[in-house]
Parts: sequence; C-alpha cells; structure tokens
Amino acid sequence: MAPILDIKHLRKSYGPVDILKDINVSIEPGDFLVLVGPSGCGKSTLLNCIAGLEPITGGQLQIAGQDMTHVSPKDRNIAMVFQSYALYPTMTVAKNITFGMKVRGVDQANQQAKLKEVAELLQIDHLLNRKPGQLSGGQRQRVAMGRALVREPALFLFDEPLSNLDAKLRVEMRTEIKKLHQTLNASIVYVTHDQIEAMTLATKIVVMKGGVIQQIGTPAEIYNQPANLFVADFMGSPAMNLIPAKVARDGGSHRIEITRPGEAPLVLSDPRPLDLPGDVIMGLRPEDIAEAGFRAGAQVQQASCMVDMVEPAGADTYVVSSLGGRQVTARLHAETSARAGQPLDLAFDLAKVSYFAPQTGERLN
Amino acid sequence: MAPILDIKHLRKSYGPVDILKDINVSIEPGDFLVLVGPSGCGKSTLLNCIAGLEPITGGQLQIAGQDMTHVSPKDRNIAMVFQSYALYPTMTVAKNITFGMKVRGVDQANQQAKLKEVAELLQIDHLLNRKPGQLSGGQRQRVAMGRALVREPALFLFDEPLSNLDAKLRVEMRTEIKKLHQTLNASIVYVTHDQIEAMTLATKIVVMKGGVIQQIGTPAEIYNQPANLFVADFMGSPAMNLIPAKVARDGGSHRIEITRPGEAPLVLSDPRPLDLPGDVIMGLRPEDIAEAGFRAGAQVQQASCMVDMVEPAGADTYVVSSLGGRQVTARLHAETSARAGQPLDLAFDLAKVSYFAPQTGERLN
Amino acid sequence: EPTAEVLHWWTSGGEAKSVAVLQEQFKERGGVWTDMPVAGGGGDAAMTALRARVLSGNPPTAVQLKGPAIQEWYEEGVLADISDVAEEQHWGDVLPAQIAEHMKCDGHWCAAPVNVHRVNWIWGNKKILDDNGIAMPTTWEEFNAAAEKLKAAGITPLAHGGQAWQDATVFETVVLGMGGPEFYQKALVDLDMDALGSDTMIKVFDEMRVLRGFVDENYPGRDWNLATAMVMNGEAAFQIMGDWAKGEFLAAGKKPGVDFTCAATPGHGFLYNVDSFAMFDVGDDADKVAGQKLLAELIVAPSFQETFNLNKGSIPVRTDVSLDKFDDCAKLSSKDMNADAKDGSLLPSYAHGMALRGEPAGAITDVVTAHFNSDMTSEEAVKQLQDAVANAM
Amino acid sequence: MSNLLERWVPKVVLAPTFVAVLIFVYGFIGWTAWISLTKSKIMPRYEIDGFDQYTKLFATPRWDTAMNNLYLFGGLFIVISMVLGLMLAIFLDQKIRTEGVIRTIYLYPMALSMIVTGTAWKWILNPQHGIEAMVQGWGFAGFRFDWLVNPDMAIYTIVLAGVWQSSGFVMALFLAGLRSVDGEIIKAAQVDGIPNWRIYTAIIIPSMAPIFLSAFIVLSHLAIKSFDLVVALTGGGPGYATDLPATYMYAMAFSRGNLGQAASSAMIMMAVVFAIVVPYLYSELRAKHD
Amino acid sequence: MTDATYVSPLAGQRSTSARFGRIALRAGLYAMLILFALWYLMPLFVMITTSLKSLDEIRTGSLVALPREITFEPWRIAWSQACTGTQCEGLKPFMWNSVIIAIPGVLISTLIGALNGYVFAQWRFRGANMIFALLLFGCFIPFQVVLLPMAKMLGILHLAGTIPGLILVHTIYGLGFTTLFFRNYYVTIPQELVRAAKIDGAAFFRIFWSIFLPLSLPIIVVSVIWQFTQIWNDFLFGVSFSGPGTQPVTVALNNIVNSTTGVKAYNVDMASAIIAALPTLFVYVVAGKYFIRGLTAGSVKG
Ligand SMILES: Nc1ncnc2c1ncn2[C@@H]1O[C@H](COP(=O)(O)OP(=O)(O)OP(=O)(O)O)[C@@H](O)[C@H]1O
Ligand SMILES: Nc1ncnc2c1ncn2[C@@H]1O[C@H](COP(=O)(O)OP(=O)(O)OP(=O)(O)O)[C@@H](O)[C@H]1O
Ligand SMILES: [Mg+2]
Ligand SMILES: [Mg+2]
Repeated sequence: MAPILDIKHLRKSYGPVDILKDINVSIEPGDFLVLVGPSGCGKSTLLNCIAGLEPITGGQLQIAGQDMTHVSPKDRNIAMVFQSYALYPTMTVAKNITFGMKVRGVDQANQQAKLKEVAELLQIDHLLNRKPGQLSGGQRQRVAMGRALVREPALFLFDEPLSNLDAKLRVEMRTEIKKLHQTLNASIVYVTHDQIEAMTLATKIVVMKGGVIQQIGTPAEIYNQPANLFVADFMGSPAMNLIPAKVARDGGSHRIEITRPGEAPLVLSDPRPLDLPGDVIMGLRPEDIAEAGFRAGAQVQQASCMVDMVEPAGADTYVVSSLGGRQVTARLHAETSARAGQPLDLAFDLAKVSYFAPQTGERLN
Repeated sequence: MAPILDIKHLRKSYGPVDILKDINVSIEPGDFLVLVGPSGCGKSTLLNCIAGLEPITGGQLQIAGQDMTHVSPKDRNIAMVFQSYALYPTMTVAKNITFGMKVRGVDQANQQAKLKEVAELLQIDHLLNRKPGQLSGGQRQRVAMGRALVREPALFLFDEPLSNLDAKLRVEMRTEIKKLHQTLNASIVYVTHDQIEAMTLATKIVVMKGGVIQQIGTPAEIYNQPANLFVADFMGSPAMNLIPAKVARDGGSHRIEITRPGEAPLVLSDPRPLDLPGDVIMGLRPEDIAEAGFRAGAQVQQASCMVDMVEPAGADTYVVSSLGGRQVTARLHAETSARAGQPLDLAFDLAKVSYFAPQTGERLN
Repeated sequence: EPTAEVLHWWTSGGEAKSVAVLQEQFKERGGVWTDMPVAGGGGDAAMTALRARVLSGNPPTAVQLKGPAIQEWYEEGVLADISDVAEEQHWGDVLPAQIAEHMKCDGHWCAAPVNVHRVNWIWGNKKILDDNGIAMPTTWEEFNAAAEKLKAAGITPLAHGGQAWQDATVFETVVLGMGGPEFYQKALVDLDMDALGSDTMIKVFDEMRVLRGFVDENYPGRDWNLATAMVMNGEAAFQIMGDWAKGEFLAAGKKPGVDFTCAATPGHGFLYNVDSFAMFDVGDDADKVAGQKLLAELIVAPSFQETFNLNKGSIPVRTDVSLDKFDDCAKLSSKDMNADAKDGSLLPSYAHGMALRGEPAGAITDVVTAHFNSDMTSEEAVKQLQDAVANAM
Repeated sequence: MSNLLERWVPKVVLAPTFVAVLIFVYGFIGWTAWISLTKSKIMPRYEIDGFDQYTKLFATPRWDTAMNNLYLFGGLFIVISMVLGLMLAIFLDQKIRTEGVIRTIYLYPMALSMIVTGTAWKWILNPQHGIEAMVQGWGFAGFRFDWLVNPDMAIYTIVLAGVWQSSGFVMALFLAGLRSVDGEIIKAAQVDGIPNWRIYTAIIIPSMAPIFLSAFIVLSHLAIKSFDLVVALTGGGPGYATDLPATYMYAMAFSRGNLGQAASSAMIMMAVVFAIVVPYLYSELRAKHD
Repeated sequence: MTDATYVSPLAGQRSTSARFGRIALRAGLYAMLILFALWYLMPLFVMITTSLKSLDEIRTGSLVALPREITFEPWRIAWSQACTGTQCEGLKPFMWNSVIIAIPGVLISTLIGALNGYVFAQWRFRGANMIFALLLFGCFIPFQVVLLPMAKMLGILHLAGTIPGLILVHTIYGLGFTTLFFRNYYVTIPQELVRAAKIDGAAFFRIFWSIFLPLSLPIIVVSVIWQFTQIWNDFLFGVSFSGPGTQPVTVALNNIVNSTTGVKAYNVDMASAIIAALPTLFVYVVAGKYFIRGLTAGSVKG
C-alpha cells in the first residue's frame, strides 16, 4: 500500500538560513506520527511544507501516492490545526467550524450535525455564537481543533493542538484524538511538546533537532533505545541521566566505574554481551533508579549514594545525587525517607542502560 | 507587612455575562501564586484586571498597599507575559525586549546588559535581529517572557508563559523562574496548565472554576487535601480516583464498602477518628494504589481486583479497574505483570484517602 | 507710486498679450501692476475669487466686470468712484451712450470700458458658399433656405457647440433677427412678460427648433472653437458666434473675404459685449487710488484701445479711434455700431451677461438650452420661460 | 494626578479637530442655513426673509433634474467604483510582478486635472472623433456609441469618467486593507480547502468592513462634489441633462449671483446626504463597538 | 520502496493539467490587468498624442489619431512660455507655490488624522463615536458653501491670500478623510498590542509613535495619496484664497486651458495638464512602494 505521506530529501530555507535539511519521512495510512524537537527546530515549518503553505526549497512530497510538491494547499486534502490558531476573526465559532463544510457543499443538516458533535466533544457548545475575540486562549485553541475535526481529509496536521488546555481537558482531548485515529483510521502528523501525549498517541515518533531528523521509531524505541545522546536527553522528563563512566572488560561482562566526589567510585557490572570502548556515557532513566527494595529484576544492582537534594512532586519524589560529575536524578515514591545530605541505598536497573559514545553521541548498544 | 497584591470582592462581567465573581486573594511580598483552573474559567481575565487592562465591574484592588483600582496599567509597576504574546510586530526581538526599558529611561548600556542577560537565559540570543513574524511559536513565547524579565516590577504576571516550549526547555525555564523568584524575592502571579509547574513553583495555589475561587492553599494542601470534588478531580494527572462508597461505623473505625461488577464488594477499613455520613465519595490518587508488595505503610490495605485495561506510559504503567461503578486507575511501576482481564492484588493506602459529601462535593475529613 | 492689483480672466495667448500692453503702459507711467488672472467659465471663476477677496476684506483694486454686474457690485457698496478721471478724459463724448451707461453707477462713473465685441456674427466658409451659390443670408428665411440647400448637398449647414452659452448666443441672435430690436429690448432687457409670452417668442423657438435640424447630431458639449474649425475645414458652412471666432480663423492663417466671410446675423441690430474694468473701493490707500485713476485713464486712452483691440479681434469702444489697421470684419463691426447706436438697435447681449443680471439671464438660458436639447414644444418653452423669469425676479 | 491627565490625553488630542469641525463645518452649515432664509444675491445679506428660496428651488425643473441625476450618478458611481476598485485590488494582490507600474497606471487619473482630461474624454466619447468613429473605421458601420450627445445617456458618460478617475484610489484604499489582513488566517483558509475567491469574499472582505466605510465615504464625497467632472465633460449638457447639485449650486452661487438659492440647495443636499449616510454610519459604528 | 517511487500516470496528468490551469488562470489575470490598464491609459494616450501635435494638425486632423509629426514645442511652451495672465512664463513659477502648500498640508493633516484615528480606534471614550460621526458628516459639506464664510474667517485671522491660510483650509477639510482612513485601519489592529505597550509603561503618544505609526505604512500611503491629490489638484480654494504671488499651479493651468474667448491651443493644454500632474504621479510612485503586506505578522495568536 502506498504511503499516505512520503517526503523525500525535503529542504527548506528562508533566505540563507537552512531550516529543514534533507528530511525523509513516510507515513502509512493510519499512522500517527508525532513530531517532537526543541523549540525552533522546524516542526511547524515541516507541517507548513506538507500543507503547501510554504514553498519548499528542494525535494519532493507525495500525498496518497500523488506528487503534491507544487499543488496548492486547498487541493491537498489536508486538515490542519495551526499553532497560532488562525481563526477567522469575523466569523462566529460556529461559522469558523462549518465554513469549510459549507464551501465544500455539505448540506445544512449534516453541517449542523457535525458541528454539534464536534462542539460537544470539544466542550465549546456554549460558545458557538461568540467571535474569536471573545474567547479565552484555550477556547480558541479548541475552536481551531474543531475546524479540523469536522473534516475527513487524507491527512491531519496538528501543531501543538492542546498546549493551552488544562491537564484534565487535555487528557480528555487526547483520548478523543486517539479515538478519532482508531475509529476513522485517520493519518495524522502531530506536533507536541508534551511527552505523555507523544508516548500515548504516537505509532511513530520523529525526533528533530536543528532541522535534521535524529531518530524515527515507535514510542518504545525512542524511549528505550534512543539513537543518540540528543534523543536520550530530549525525551523523558525528567531527562535520562547521562553519566560518564569508564568501562573495563571483566570476563564476559563489563565492569563500569563511575566517579563520585569525595567517595570511592561506584562500580556496577553489566553482564550483557556488548562491545564497549573504554569511555562511555551511560544513560539511565530516573525511574530505573529506585530506592533499594522497591525494584526487583535480574540486573538490579544496589549501591549507597549521597543524596544532594530531595524534590517532592506530588506522586513522586525526585532525589538528586552526584555521580560521574553529573547530577543524577532518581525517581522515588512519594513516601521515601531520603533526606538531603544523607546516604541512601539506590537500586540501578542495568537491563535498561543505554551506552553512548562520548564523542559522536551515537548509541553503542 | 502589607500584602503586595490585595484583591477584594472583585467582579468582572462582559455585558450580561459574569466572568469573575467575588474574587478575594491577597499575596504577600515574595509569594509565588499559581492560578489554575479549567480553560475559560477566568484566569487571563483576572490577570488583565490586576494589570488594569480591563476595567473591573466591582470590588477593589490594592498593589503594594495603594489602591490601584483606577490607576492606569503603566503606573501599576507590573510586568506581564500575555497568553497571546502580543509582540510588537514591527520591532526586532531586541527592540521588543528593550522597549519597556527605553520607555522608562533606562540608559543604553544597562539596556544592552539586561538584554544580553535575558536573551541568553531564554536562549534567544541568536534571534535578536529577527522580527516576530520570523520566529517559531516557542521563540515568540520566549520573547514575550524576555519582555517581562528585563524589568524589576512590584509584581510579575505570567499567563501560561511556557506552554509552547519543549519539555527540556520548559524545565530549564521553570528553574530560571524559580531562581528569579528566590533571588529577587519577586512577587509573581502565574497561570499554568502544567501541574508540575504549579506544584514545583507555587508557594500558593489558587484553583478557580467558572470565575469562582474553589480553594487557596499551598501545593501540598491542594494536592493532599482538596477542598472539594472539583479540586480533587482537577489537580493531579491522572486524576484522583473518586469512588462512591457506603460507610458504616465499625467500632472506632469506619467500614467502607465499594461495589464491584459481578463480584463481592470491596471492603476497606479506615481507623481514623472521623465523622462520616452513610454515603461518601472516596478520593484516592492513582499513586496511592500500588501493586501489592510495592507499597508499605501503616494503613495500606490489600485487595484483589479485576484489571480492565493496562496502559504502559514510559516510566509507569497505569492499570484500570472498575470499582464503585467508576473506572479506577492505579499507577504501577513499568515492570508490572498486570494483564487485562486478570485479577491483580492492589494495595490501597487509606492514610491518603479524602472523603467528600456526594451532594455538595465538599470535603469531609 | 500708483499700484494696481488687477483681477481679470484674459489669460490665453492673444488676450494676455493684449493686457500686457496695458501693463506696459501702466509701468511706463510709474505704476506697479500686480497681475491676478483667473480664467474659467467666462469669468465665473474670477467672480468666485472676487467674492472671497471682498469678504476677506482684501478686494483687488481693479476687476474685469461687465454689464449689470457692475451695478450689482455697486449696490453691495464696494465700488469706487472714478468720475474725476472720466470727466477729465471726456469719456462722455467719445463713448456711445448706451455703452457709457453700463459704466455708471447712480450717475457717476465706476468702470472703464475696454472693447466692444459684436456677438451677432455669422461666419461662413467662402468656398462652400461659392460652390453652392449661396450669399450671406440677411433674413432667417433666407438662412433656412440656404441651409436646406446645403443639407441636401451633404454639408452640415450650421456648426454649433451644444453648450448652454452657445445655445443662448444663437437664441439671442434669433430673437433680434425675428423680433427686431424693439422686441429684443422688451423681452431680453426689460423682461416684459407680454413680450416673453408673445407669439413672436413662439416663432423664435420654432426657428430654434429648425436650426437644430441644421446642426450635426454630435454637437452637444462641443467647444466653440471646434465648431469654428468645422467651418474652416469645410465640414460646415456657417457658425453663429461672436467676433472672437475671427481669432481662430486668423490663427489658422485664413483670410477674411478669401477663406471665410463675416456678416451680421440675419435681421437688423448690433448685440454688444463690452469688457470693462470696475474699480473697487480700496479705502484711503493713496497709492491704490492713484493706481485706479491711472488705470482708468490708460484703458480708455486711444493708444491702448487700438493695440488691445487689434490683438483681441474686437473693436475699440471709443468712436474716435482710427480703424486703419483693423481688418474688414472689424471695420464692418465698427460701422454697424455707429449706425445702430443712432437708431436704438445697439443692444446689450443677454447671452454674454450684458443685458441682465445673472439670475434672470441664467433662468432664460436654462429654458433655451433645455428646449434646444429636447423635444419641448415652443409653447411649452414660452410658458417655462415666463415661469422661470417670474421665479428669478 | 498624572492618571487624570492621562485620561484626558485622548480628548485633548481630539479637541483641535473637534473645535475646527464645530466652527468650520457646523458653524458654516449654520451660516448656510441662515443665508438660505435670506434674499442674498451676489454677496451674503443677513435679513431673514423666510422660506422663499426653498419654494423657488422646488419650482425649478433644473433642480429636479440635478437631484435625480445625483441619485442615479451617485448610486452607479459608488457601486461601480467600489466593485471595480476592490476587484483590481484583489487582482493586484496576486503577487503581480509589475504591481508598481500597474498600480500607478490605475491611480494616475486622480492626478490629472479634470479640466483637461475632460476634454480628452469628450473627444473619445464624441461620436465624430472618438470610439464610434474608430470602430466604424474598422468596418463596423452600424456601431453606435453616442451617449455623450444623447440627453438620456449623457449622465452615464459622467459615471464612466467618474469611475475612471476615482476607482484607482478606491483600489489603493482596498489594497491597503488587504495588506493588513493576517497572512496566517489566509493560510488557514487555504488548508481548509477554501477556494481563493471564497477566501476573499468570506474572510478577507468581511474583516475589511471598516475599509468599506472609508471607501464609501470617499466615494460619496466625490459623487456629491463632482463638479469639475461635469463641467469639463458635458458642461451639464446636453441642455442641463447632466446637471448635478454641485454644478447647480455653483451656478447659483457664483455665476448667477443668487447666494440665497445656492444656500437653500446646499441645505437640501445635505439633508439628503444626512438621510442616506447617517443610518449607514450608525450601523457601521455600532457593529464596531464590541 | 518500489511503490514509494511509483507515481501513477493519472497523478502526473492531473498535476500537469492543474499546473496548466494555473498558468491559464495567471494569464487571464494578467490579461485583465492589462485590459484595465489600457482603459485607464486611453485618455492619457489622447492627451499625450495631442500634446505632441502642432496646432494645425489638431485643427485639421482627427483628434484622437497619432501625430503625423511629433513636436515638443507645446511642452516647452507649457513649461516656460504659456501665458497665465500678463505673465507668460508657463507653469514653472507656480509649481513651487503648490509644493509649499501641499507638503505641509499633507503632513499636518495626515499626522493629525493618524492621531485622531488612533484615539477613535484604540482609546475610545464616551461620546467618541458621536464625534467621529460628526467628523465624517463634515466630509460632505459642499465647498461652495464653505467658500464665503471661510473667506471671512481667513480675513479675520489675517491669513487671506497667504500660503499658511491655504494650508489651514486644506488641513481642516482633509482631516475628516485622514481621520477616517486611519481610524478604520487601526480598528483592525489587535488591541493586545496597546495592552502590552501599556504594561511596558508606554503612554499615549509613545504607543502611537512606536507601535502604531510603524504599522501604518499602507494607510499612510493612502492618506498621503489622497491628501496630496486633493491639495495639489484643488482649484476652488486655491483660486479663492490665494493672492497674486501665491497662486497654486492649478490656477495657472486653468488660466492656460480655460480662457473663453481666446484661441484654443489644445496641445499646450494637454502638455500643461500632464506637467502639472507630474509631482502627484511622483508621489504615487514613491509612496506606492510602501503598500507592504503583513505588517502585523507574528504579533498575537488567535
Ligand atoms: N470579550 C469577551 N466577551 C465575552 N466573553 C468573554 C470575552 N473575553 C473572554 N470572555 C469569556 O470569559 C471567560 C474567561 O476568559 P479567560 O480568558 O479569562 O479564560 P482563561 O481562564 O484564561 O482560559 P484559558 O485557560 O483557556 O486561557 C471565557 O469563558 C471567555 O469565553
Ligand atoms: N520567516 C522566517 N524567516 C527566517 N527564519 C524563520 C522564519 N520563520 C521561521 N523561522 C525560523 O525557522 C526555525 C523553525 O521554525 P518553526 O516554526 O518550524 O519551529 P518549531 O519547531 O515549530 O518551533 P516551536 O516549537 O517553537 O513552535 C526557527 O528557528 C525560526 O526562527
Ligand atoms: Mg511551531
Ligand atoms: Mg487564558
């Protein structure tokens, strides 16, 4: 089956500045692609290129098997939610949402039915007669969503569509989007900064940085096997701990040594059959460092560490300790007895460790 | 010491629609007040009223001990980050940021120093010569922040200032804001939908709904002792489980009975000296329901429950079970063996339970 | 030293040179001449400016004014008395009485005449007339007959521009020609209701209707000089127009009597259009008063009269100026004027604002032009004429 | 204190204009009203005489023609200029490479004095010299285009020349409006699958409603004051078939020395304008208030 | 992989036909634009050709034909020799008068109009709409009515016949329009900008100067075009309120063109008219560059 979206060697520059560099992505029908990356890395620009709103500098773009590189936006059969909303200022909310349908000749009854459905879903049914100027930020954002949701395009493009909603509503909306995706088997490209959103919604995540794709993979791949230091550091909150370590062969396994200020180095051992250089960066997520006794597993290894800082955060408590010259964060349960300035037994789950080359940043295992 | 901001019986309506109803808040110097509430509840409107950008319909407002109800915005000594950014479109980023200083007659050298400092902090130093139209969403938001941060006002007002930033940057910014708060002892009113932001930054949280304040308290109070069902449900993600239960006196303790579909009711017992009615809504956060064996505590009680759904989410796995006619979520560690359709032993931490009256929604314990 | 600010609307090449002569002479006599030319609408624009100047308390010293407008301004109390110059220069003796009368306000002199234009000229293309064996007509019947003949020969008999003032010009020549000088006086000068409503007037309108039949259908809005060009170029045979049309012929190198002929319009009489300068009250500013007097003296003096009128195509207002240098048309004009002055057939042109004040004149023109450009019956036109005049009184 | 001052700043800024308008517009209208009740001839006189001037005015067929012409001319002129101006603005807004040149071509008629362009138009429209002759010269002997000399059609030539002269400016006005619309919104509409013309009709043009008000006022002003146009093109003729109130008024005030009559016609004209403009203003300003 | 590079022939066809359609549309667009340009240019064509003919040719030939023999004499005459009264120096001496009337007139009325519009759009107070309506209605006052009382006023102010007097008159009667233009442009600018500036501590004038003026380029152009044209081409005020030394170029043009009983020199008339319009055209070209799109880009979201 032809990919619904196929981008080849796409380049985009504003004058001398290259914004997107050799982007290659393809999406199968029914894929839910989430684009993540630091602010300013080119996500919105990529969506704009897909939608045909910005002329591309080079490369090719197919939608549903047809070359769309030079086709005008309105003929691409795409629905888009803009980061800046871009609501029609003179139209009421209802009109904003139904206008596209009206133009496409959907009959009045269907329009109204669709409008009602979407408005209820987005909880904006009491606002239908307002103008955008009379709405709150989150309400505007939902109207922008509504405008896309009444359509059934080949491809949805969502640019941070939930950023201004409260947590509860966001969870609800996320569920609705997931439903939409599943029931309609819609193909979606979705930009978000919310990692939970990315994880729960995506079938495929693209991580970008400075206009270059860093990794494409399923959420689990991205999370568990980040392709490089950037991805490792970028995905997950709090970020993965990236700890410089010295590696030595020790029979079939590796002996890993991590320096500690004013203490003997911490020594761990990885029995997996790997081929590691002498210096590595060891990546371990905070949740893979637990309080001793709260984590079970074949490769869980314990060690006592000095606690530098304790940060309670509702459900969890974060504990920070200095390892390998870095602040290493461990995620503990809320009732931990850890106190700053006191040692604590921590359990490291080595099965979860990623190793990276210090120079290139590329993954080693 | 006089409160830095003192709002008394503030009301605001647009025509016939009451947006804010009898708002009473006061902030001591150095307070970090976080406003949370569902989209459209009136948070931005409240900020606008504080800033003097919207005339208020009733009530009074003092800043630093002076009545400011009718004072013009520019004389209130306030800095504000707008939810919609409101950047000056014809000015470069640098000009956008320094404009306020220039207006206030700060000398050139100081302006440049401040600009440099803030731009570095916000990581927008390479964008200083761009116009807002040439920036990404997150970059715009940071410029909006920059405009506020170069000043040293009596009061900062931030309206969702980090909503369009990626997680990493957001954490960094959050830290910077916290630093700003601590080093300058600045007084801040801050709107956010990010609960972690709310929890980690606030010294005081105000929860609003439909223009009415629901609860004012420290983050711990709000999280652990929500004043009513709304707050309980609103704060925390995933939300607190709110389970209808029957209560019976059982000597000094309460016997709590929760219905289950096709099974005998789940029975728990709360030994605390409380005075509960026969029907209650029992509130328990997902993290207070753990897999048996992973939670210790005096009042942890175990029971076997049927698992309806398992949702892995990176660091955690959520497990949903049907209790009291509700979908109850438990937060388990990532390696749980729970499988949908199979029973699982869960540990309920009754020390953490909140009880609410079903009719009024008010907290009972 | 004498100073004069002169408001006038003589701006085009020939006219301007003519006034420049006056300016020269004024300067020679030590005067300071400030020129304030405002052309447009046959002086309308100048009159507009004049009103603004008067109201703002700063009137020009001398203004090109003519006909009853002089008296009208006098009634507003803004004109100066120049009787002492007039008497000194014996204007009363050298000016035709009718024309002198226009220069007087309440019995004293308040304006100085410059020239006399004859309005009731009919110009003909000599070649066409000769080819068709037509002599210049002396009655309207003759004219009609000749026109029919020309029409049959495929030549537009009458070149005409359909502008209200041109319609009025033709109209007044017809009134004069068909009704005679006395009727003209009654109808268009005295505004006698009976005359205006008379059968003669109906006949006049009938003739107007006939004349329209002799005009090509593209006449509306045409400038008078384009009509003249039609005669010059042999597209049309006749044009009824004041003697300024001669300037166009001459400018195009045509010779009177060779290429074109000039004659009085059918009938008897002389319709004049006299340009003059009125002196405005400038208070007791001695320089300006002196300027006014000097100006008045120079204007009427023979030397200026001669040079000016040679330039402009009109004839001197003085009867004692030698016409040796003038062309035949001018000589004819002068001869007729002197003759007609004696038998009362020297009459002011209504179409050029000499006979009536603005309001009734305009009212009449409205009817004339409406009649000429529509299918209104003569009876209806006469009725409207009476109404309009009554309304304008 | 400074606060109080501040609240007054906007009013203080408006004050000079307000005072100027009170004196130079409403004061003068009052003066005109007064004069319309007098027998003023070439110069104003201030003795009240009654409503005689109005009676006379309504008895004048020429005034009727002038007013009817105003409705006809005004209506057509405003509508056509508006439509054409908007259309050209939209055309020019399509990233036209030679926009500068074309824009100037569309605008230049405003720059030329009608006294002279009127002559050119007169020639072009004249059946003997202009278009009719030219087309007939191409062999279409039956071709007629004689509006200029046809009393029933001459008013349309005024419309033609008027539109020619003013539509360029309306285009500029609309172009400025178009350029102020946020590009993101247009993008959103494009993605929404809205065809270009609908984007204009449904999104851009509605958000330019205030610009329409500007165009309307400017055009009404031009329509009412069209004086040069008529004088140069037809001189009000054939007959007075193309007279407009402005030419009537001018004729009365300055050619015929009947200020009282001119004043009364001015008052009537303003009353008519008032009756047409005020409801529009009211609805327009109301709508903008929220 | 194979089907990723596979492009259906239909798709290719459709996109070429779409591209063809687009080109056709574009061509049609240009055709329309050029057609209208021709229509607009028609009278200019007549004027220019006439101005290049000799008077003889005009008298004898067709009025709207191309010149048989080109002469620039009429232009020279118009510029420096045509008589505008006893003075025969063409339009040259009058240009400067118009310039020193028009430039201050345009600047003052545009600036005040911009300030007024700014108040009406962004600083509304009770009664502001009423004042605005009064101002607008003022746009309709017939100049014929204004003329005489204005003359009296100028007399009282001792400005009669002076250039400042003319500037004053043009400013006053231009204000209604400039205010209208700016007000109706400013109401479309997001209010958030004013708010942000207020928070930044800027007051009324500062906000106007720093935020609004830079946003106003297109409407400034419109206002300048309008006012410049109105003032430059004004005849009635110019002829009524000027003195001998202060007559604007329109009065001179009128004097050249509009004589009643003199010989008509159409070629000089046309050349004069074009010369008199050159400064205005210059303004159109220069100002036209600032019809810039998207000045508000990136300011607010929503
Ligand atoms: N001009 C207006 N006229 C009428 N209602 C308005 C107007 N502006 C805002 N509202 C309404 O007031 C309510 C509060 O708006 P506000 O912007 O304060 O919400 P908010 O709490 O900031 O929401 P969000 O989180 O979505 O930004 C909303 O329901 C909104 O629809
Ligand atoms: N018109 C422009 N001219 C020059 N650079 C631009 C322009 N528009 C955007 N950019 C730059 O392109 C880069 C990518 O912008 P884009 O909006 O795609 O970022 P983004 O990934 O969506 O960021 P965010 O998460 O902040 O929205 C940014 O660094 C931005 O500054
Ligand atoms: Mg973006
Ligand atoms: Mg908000």
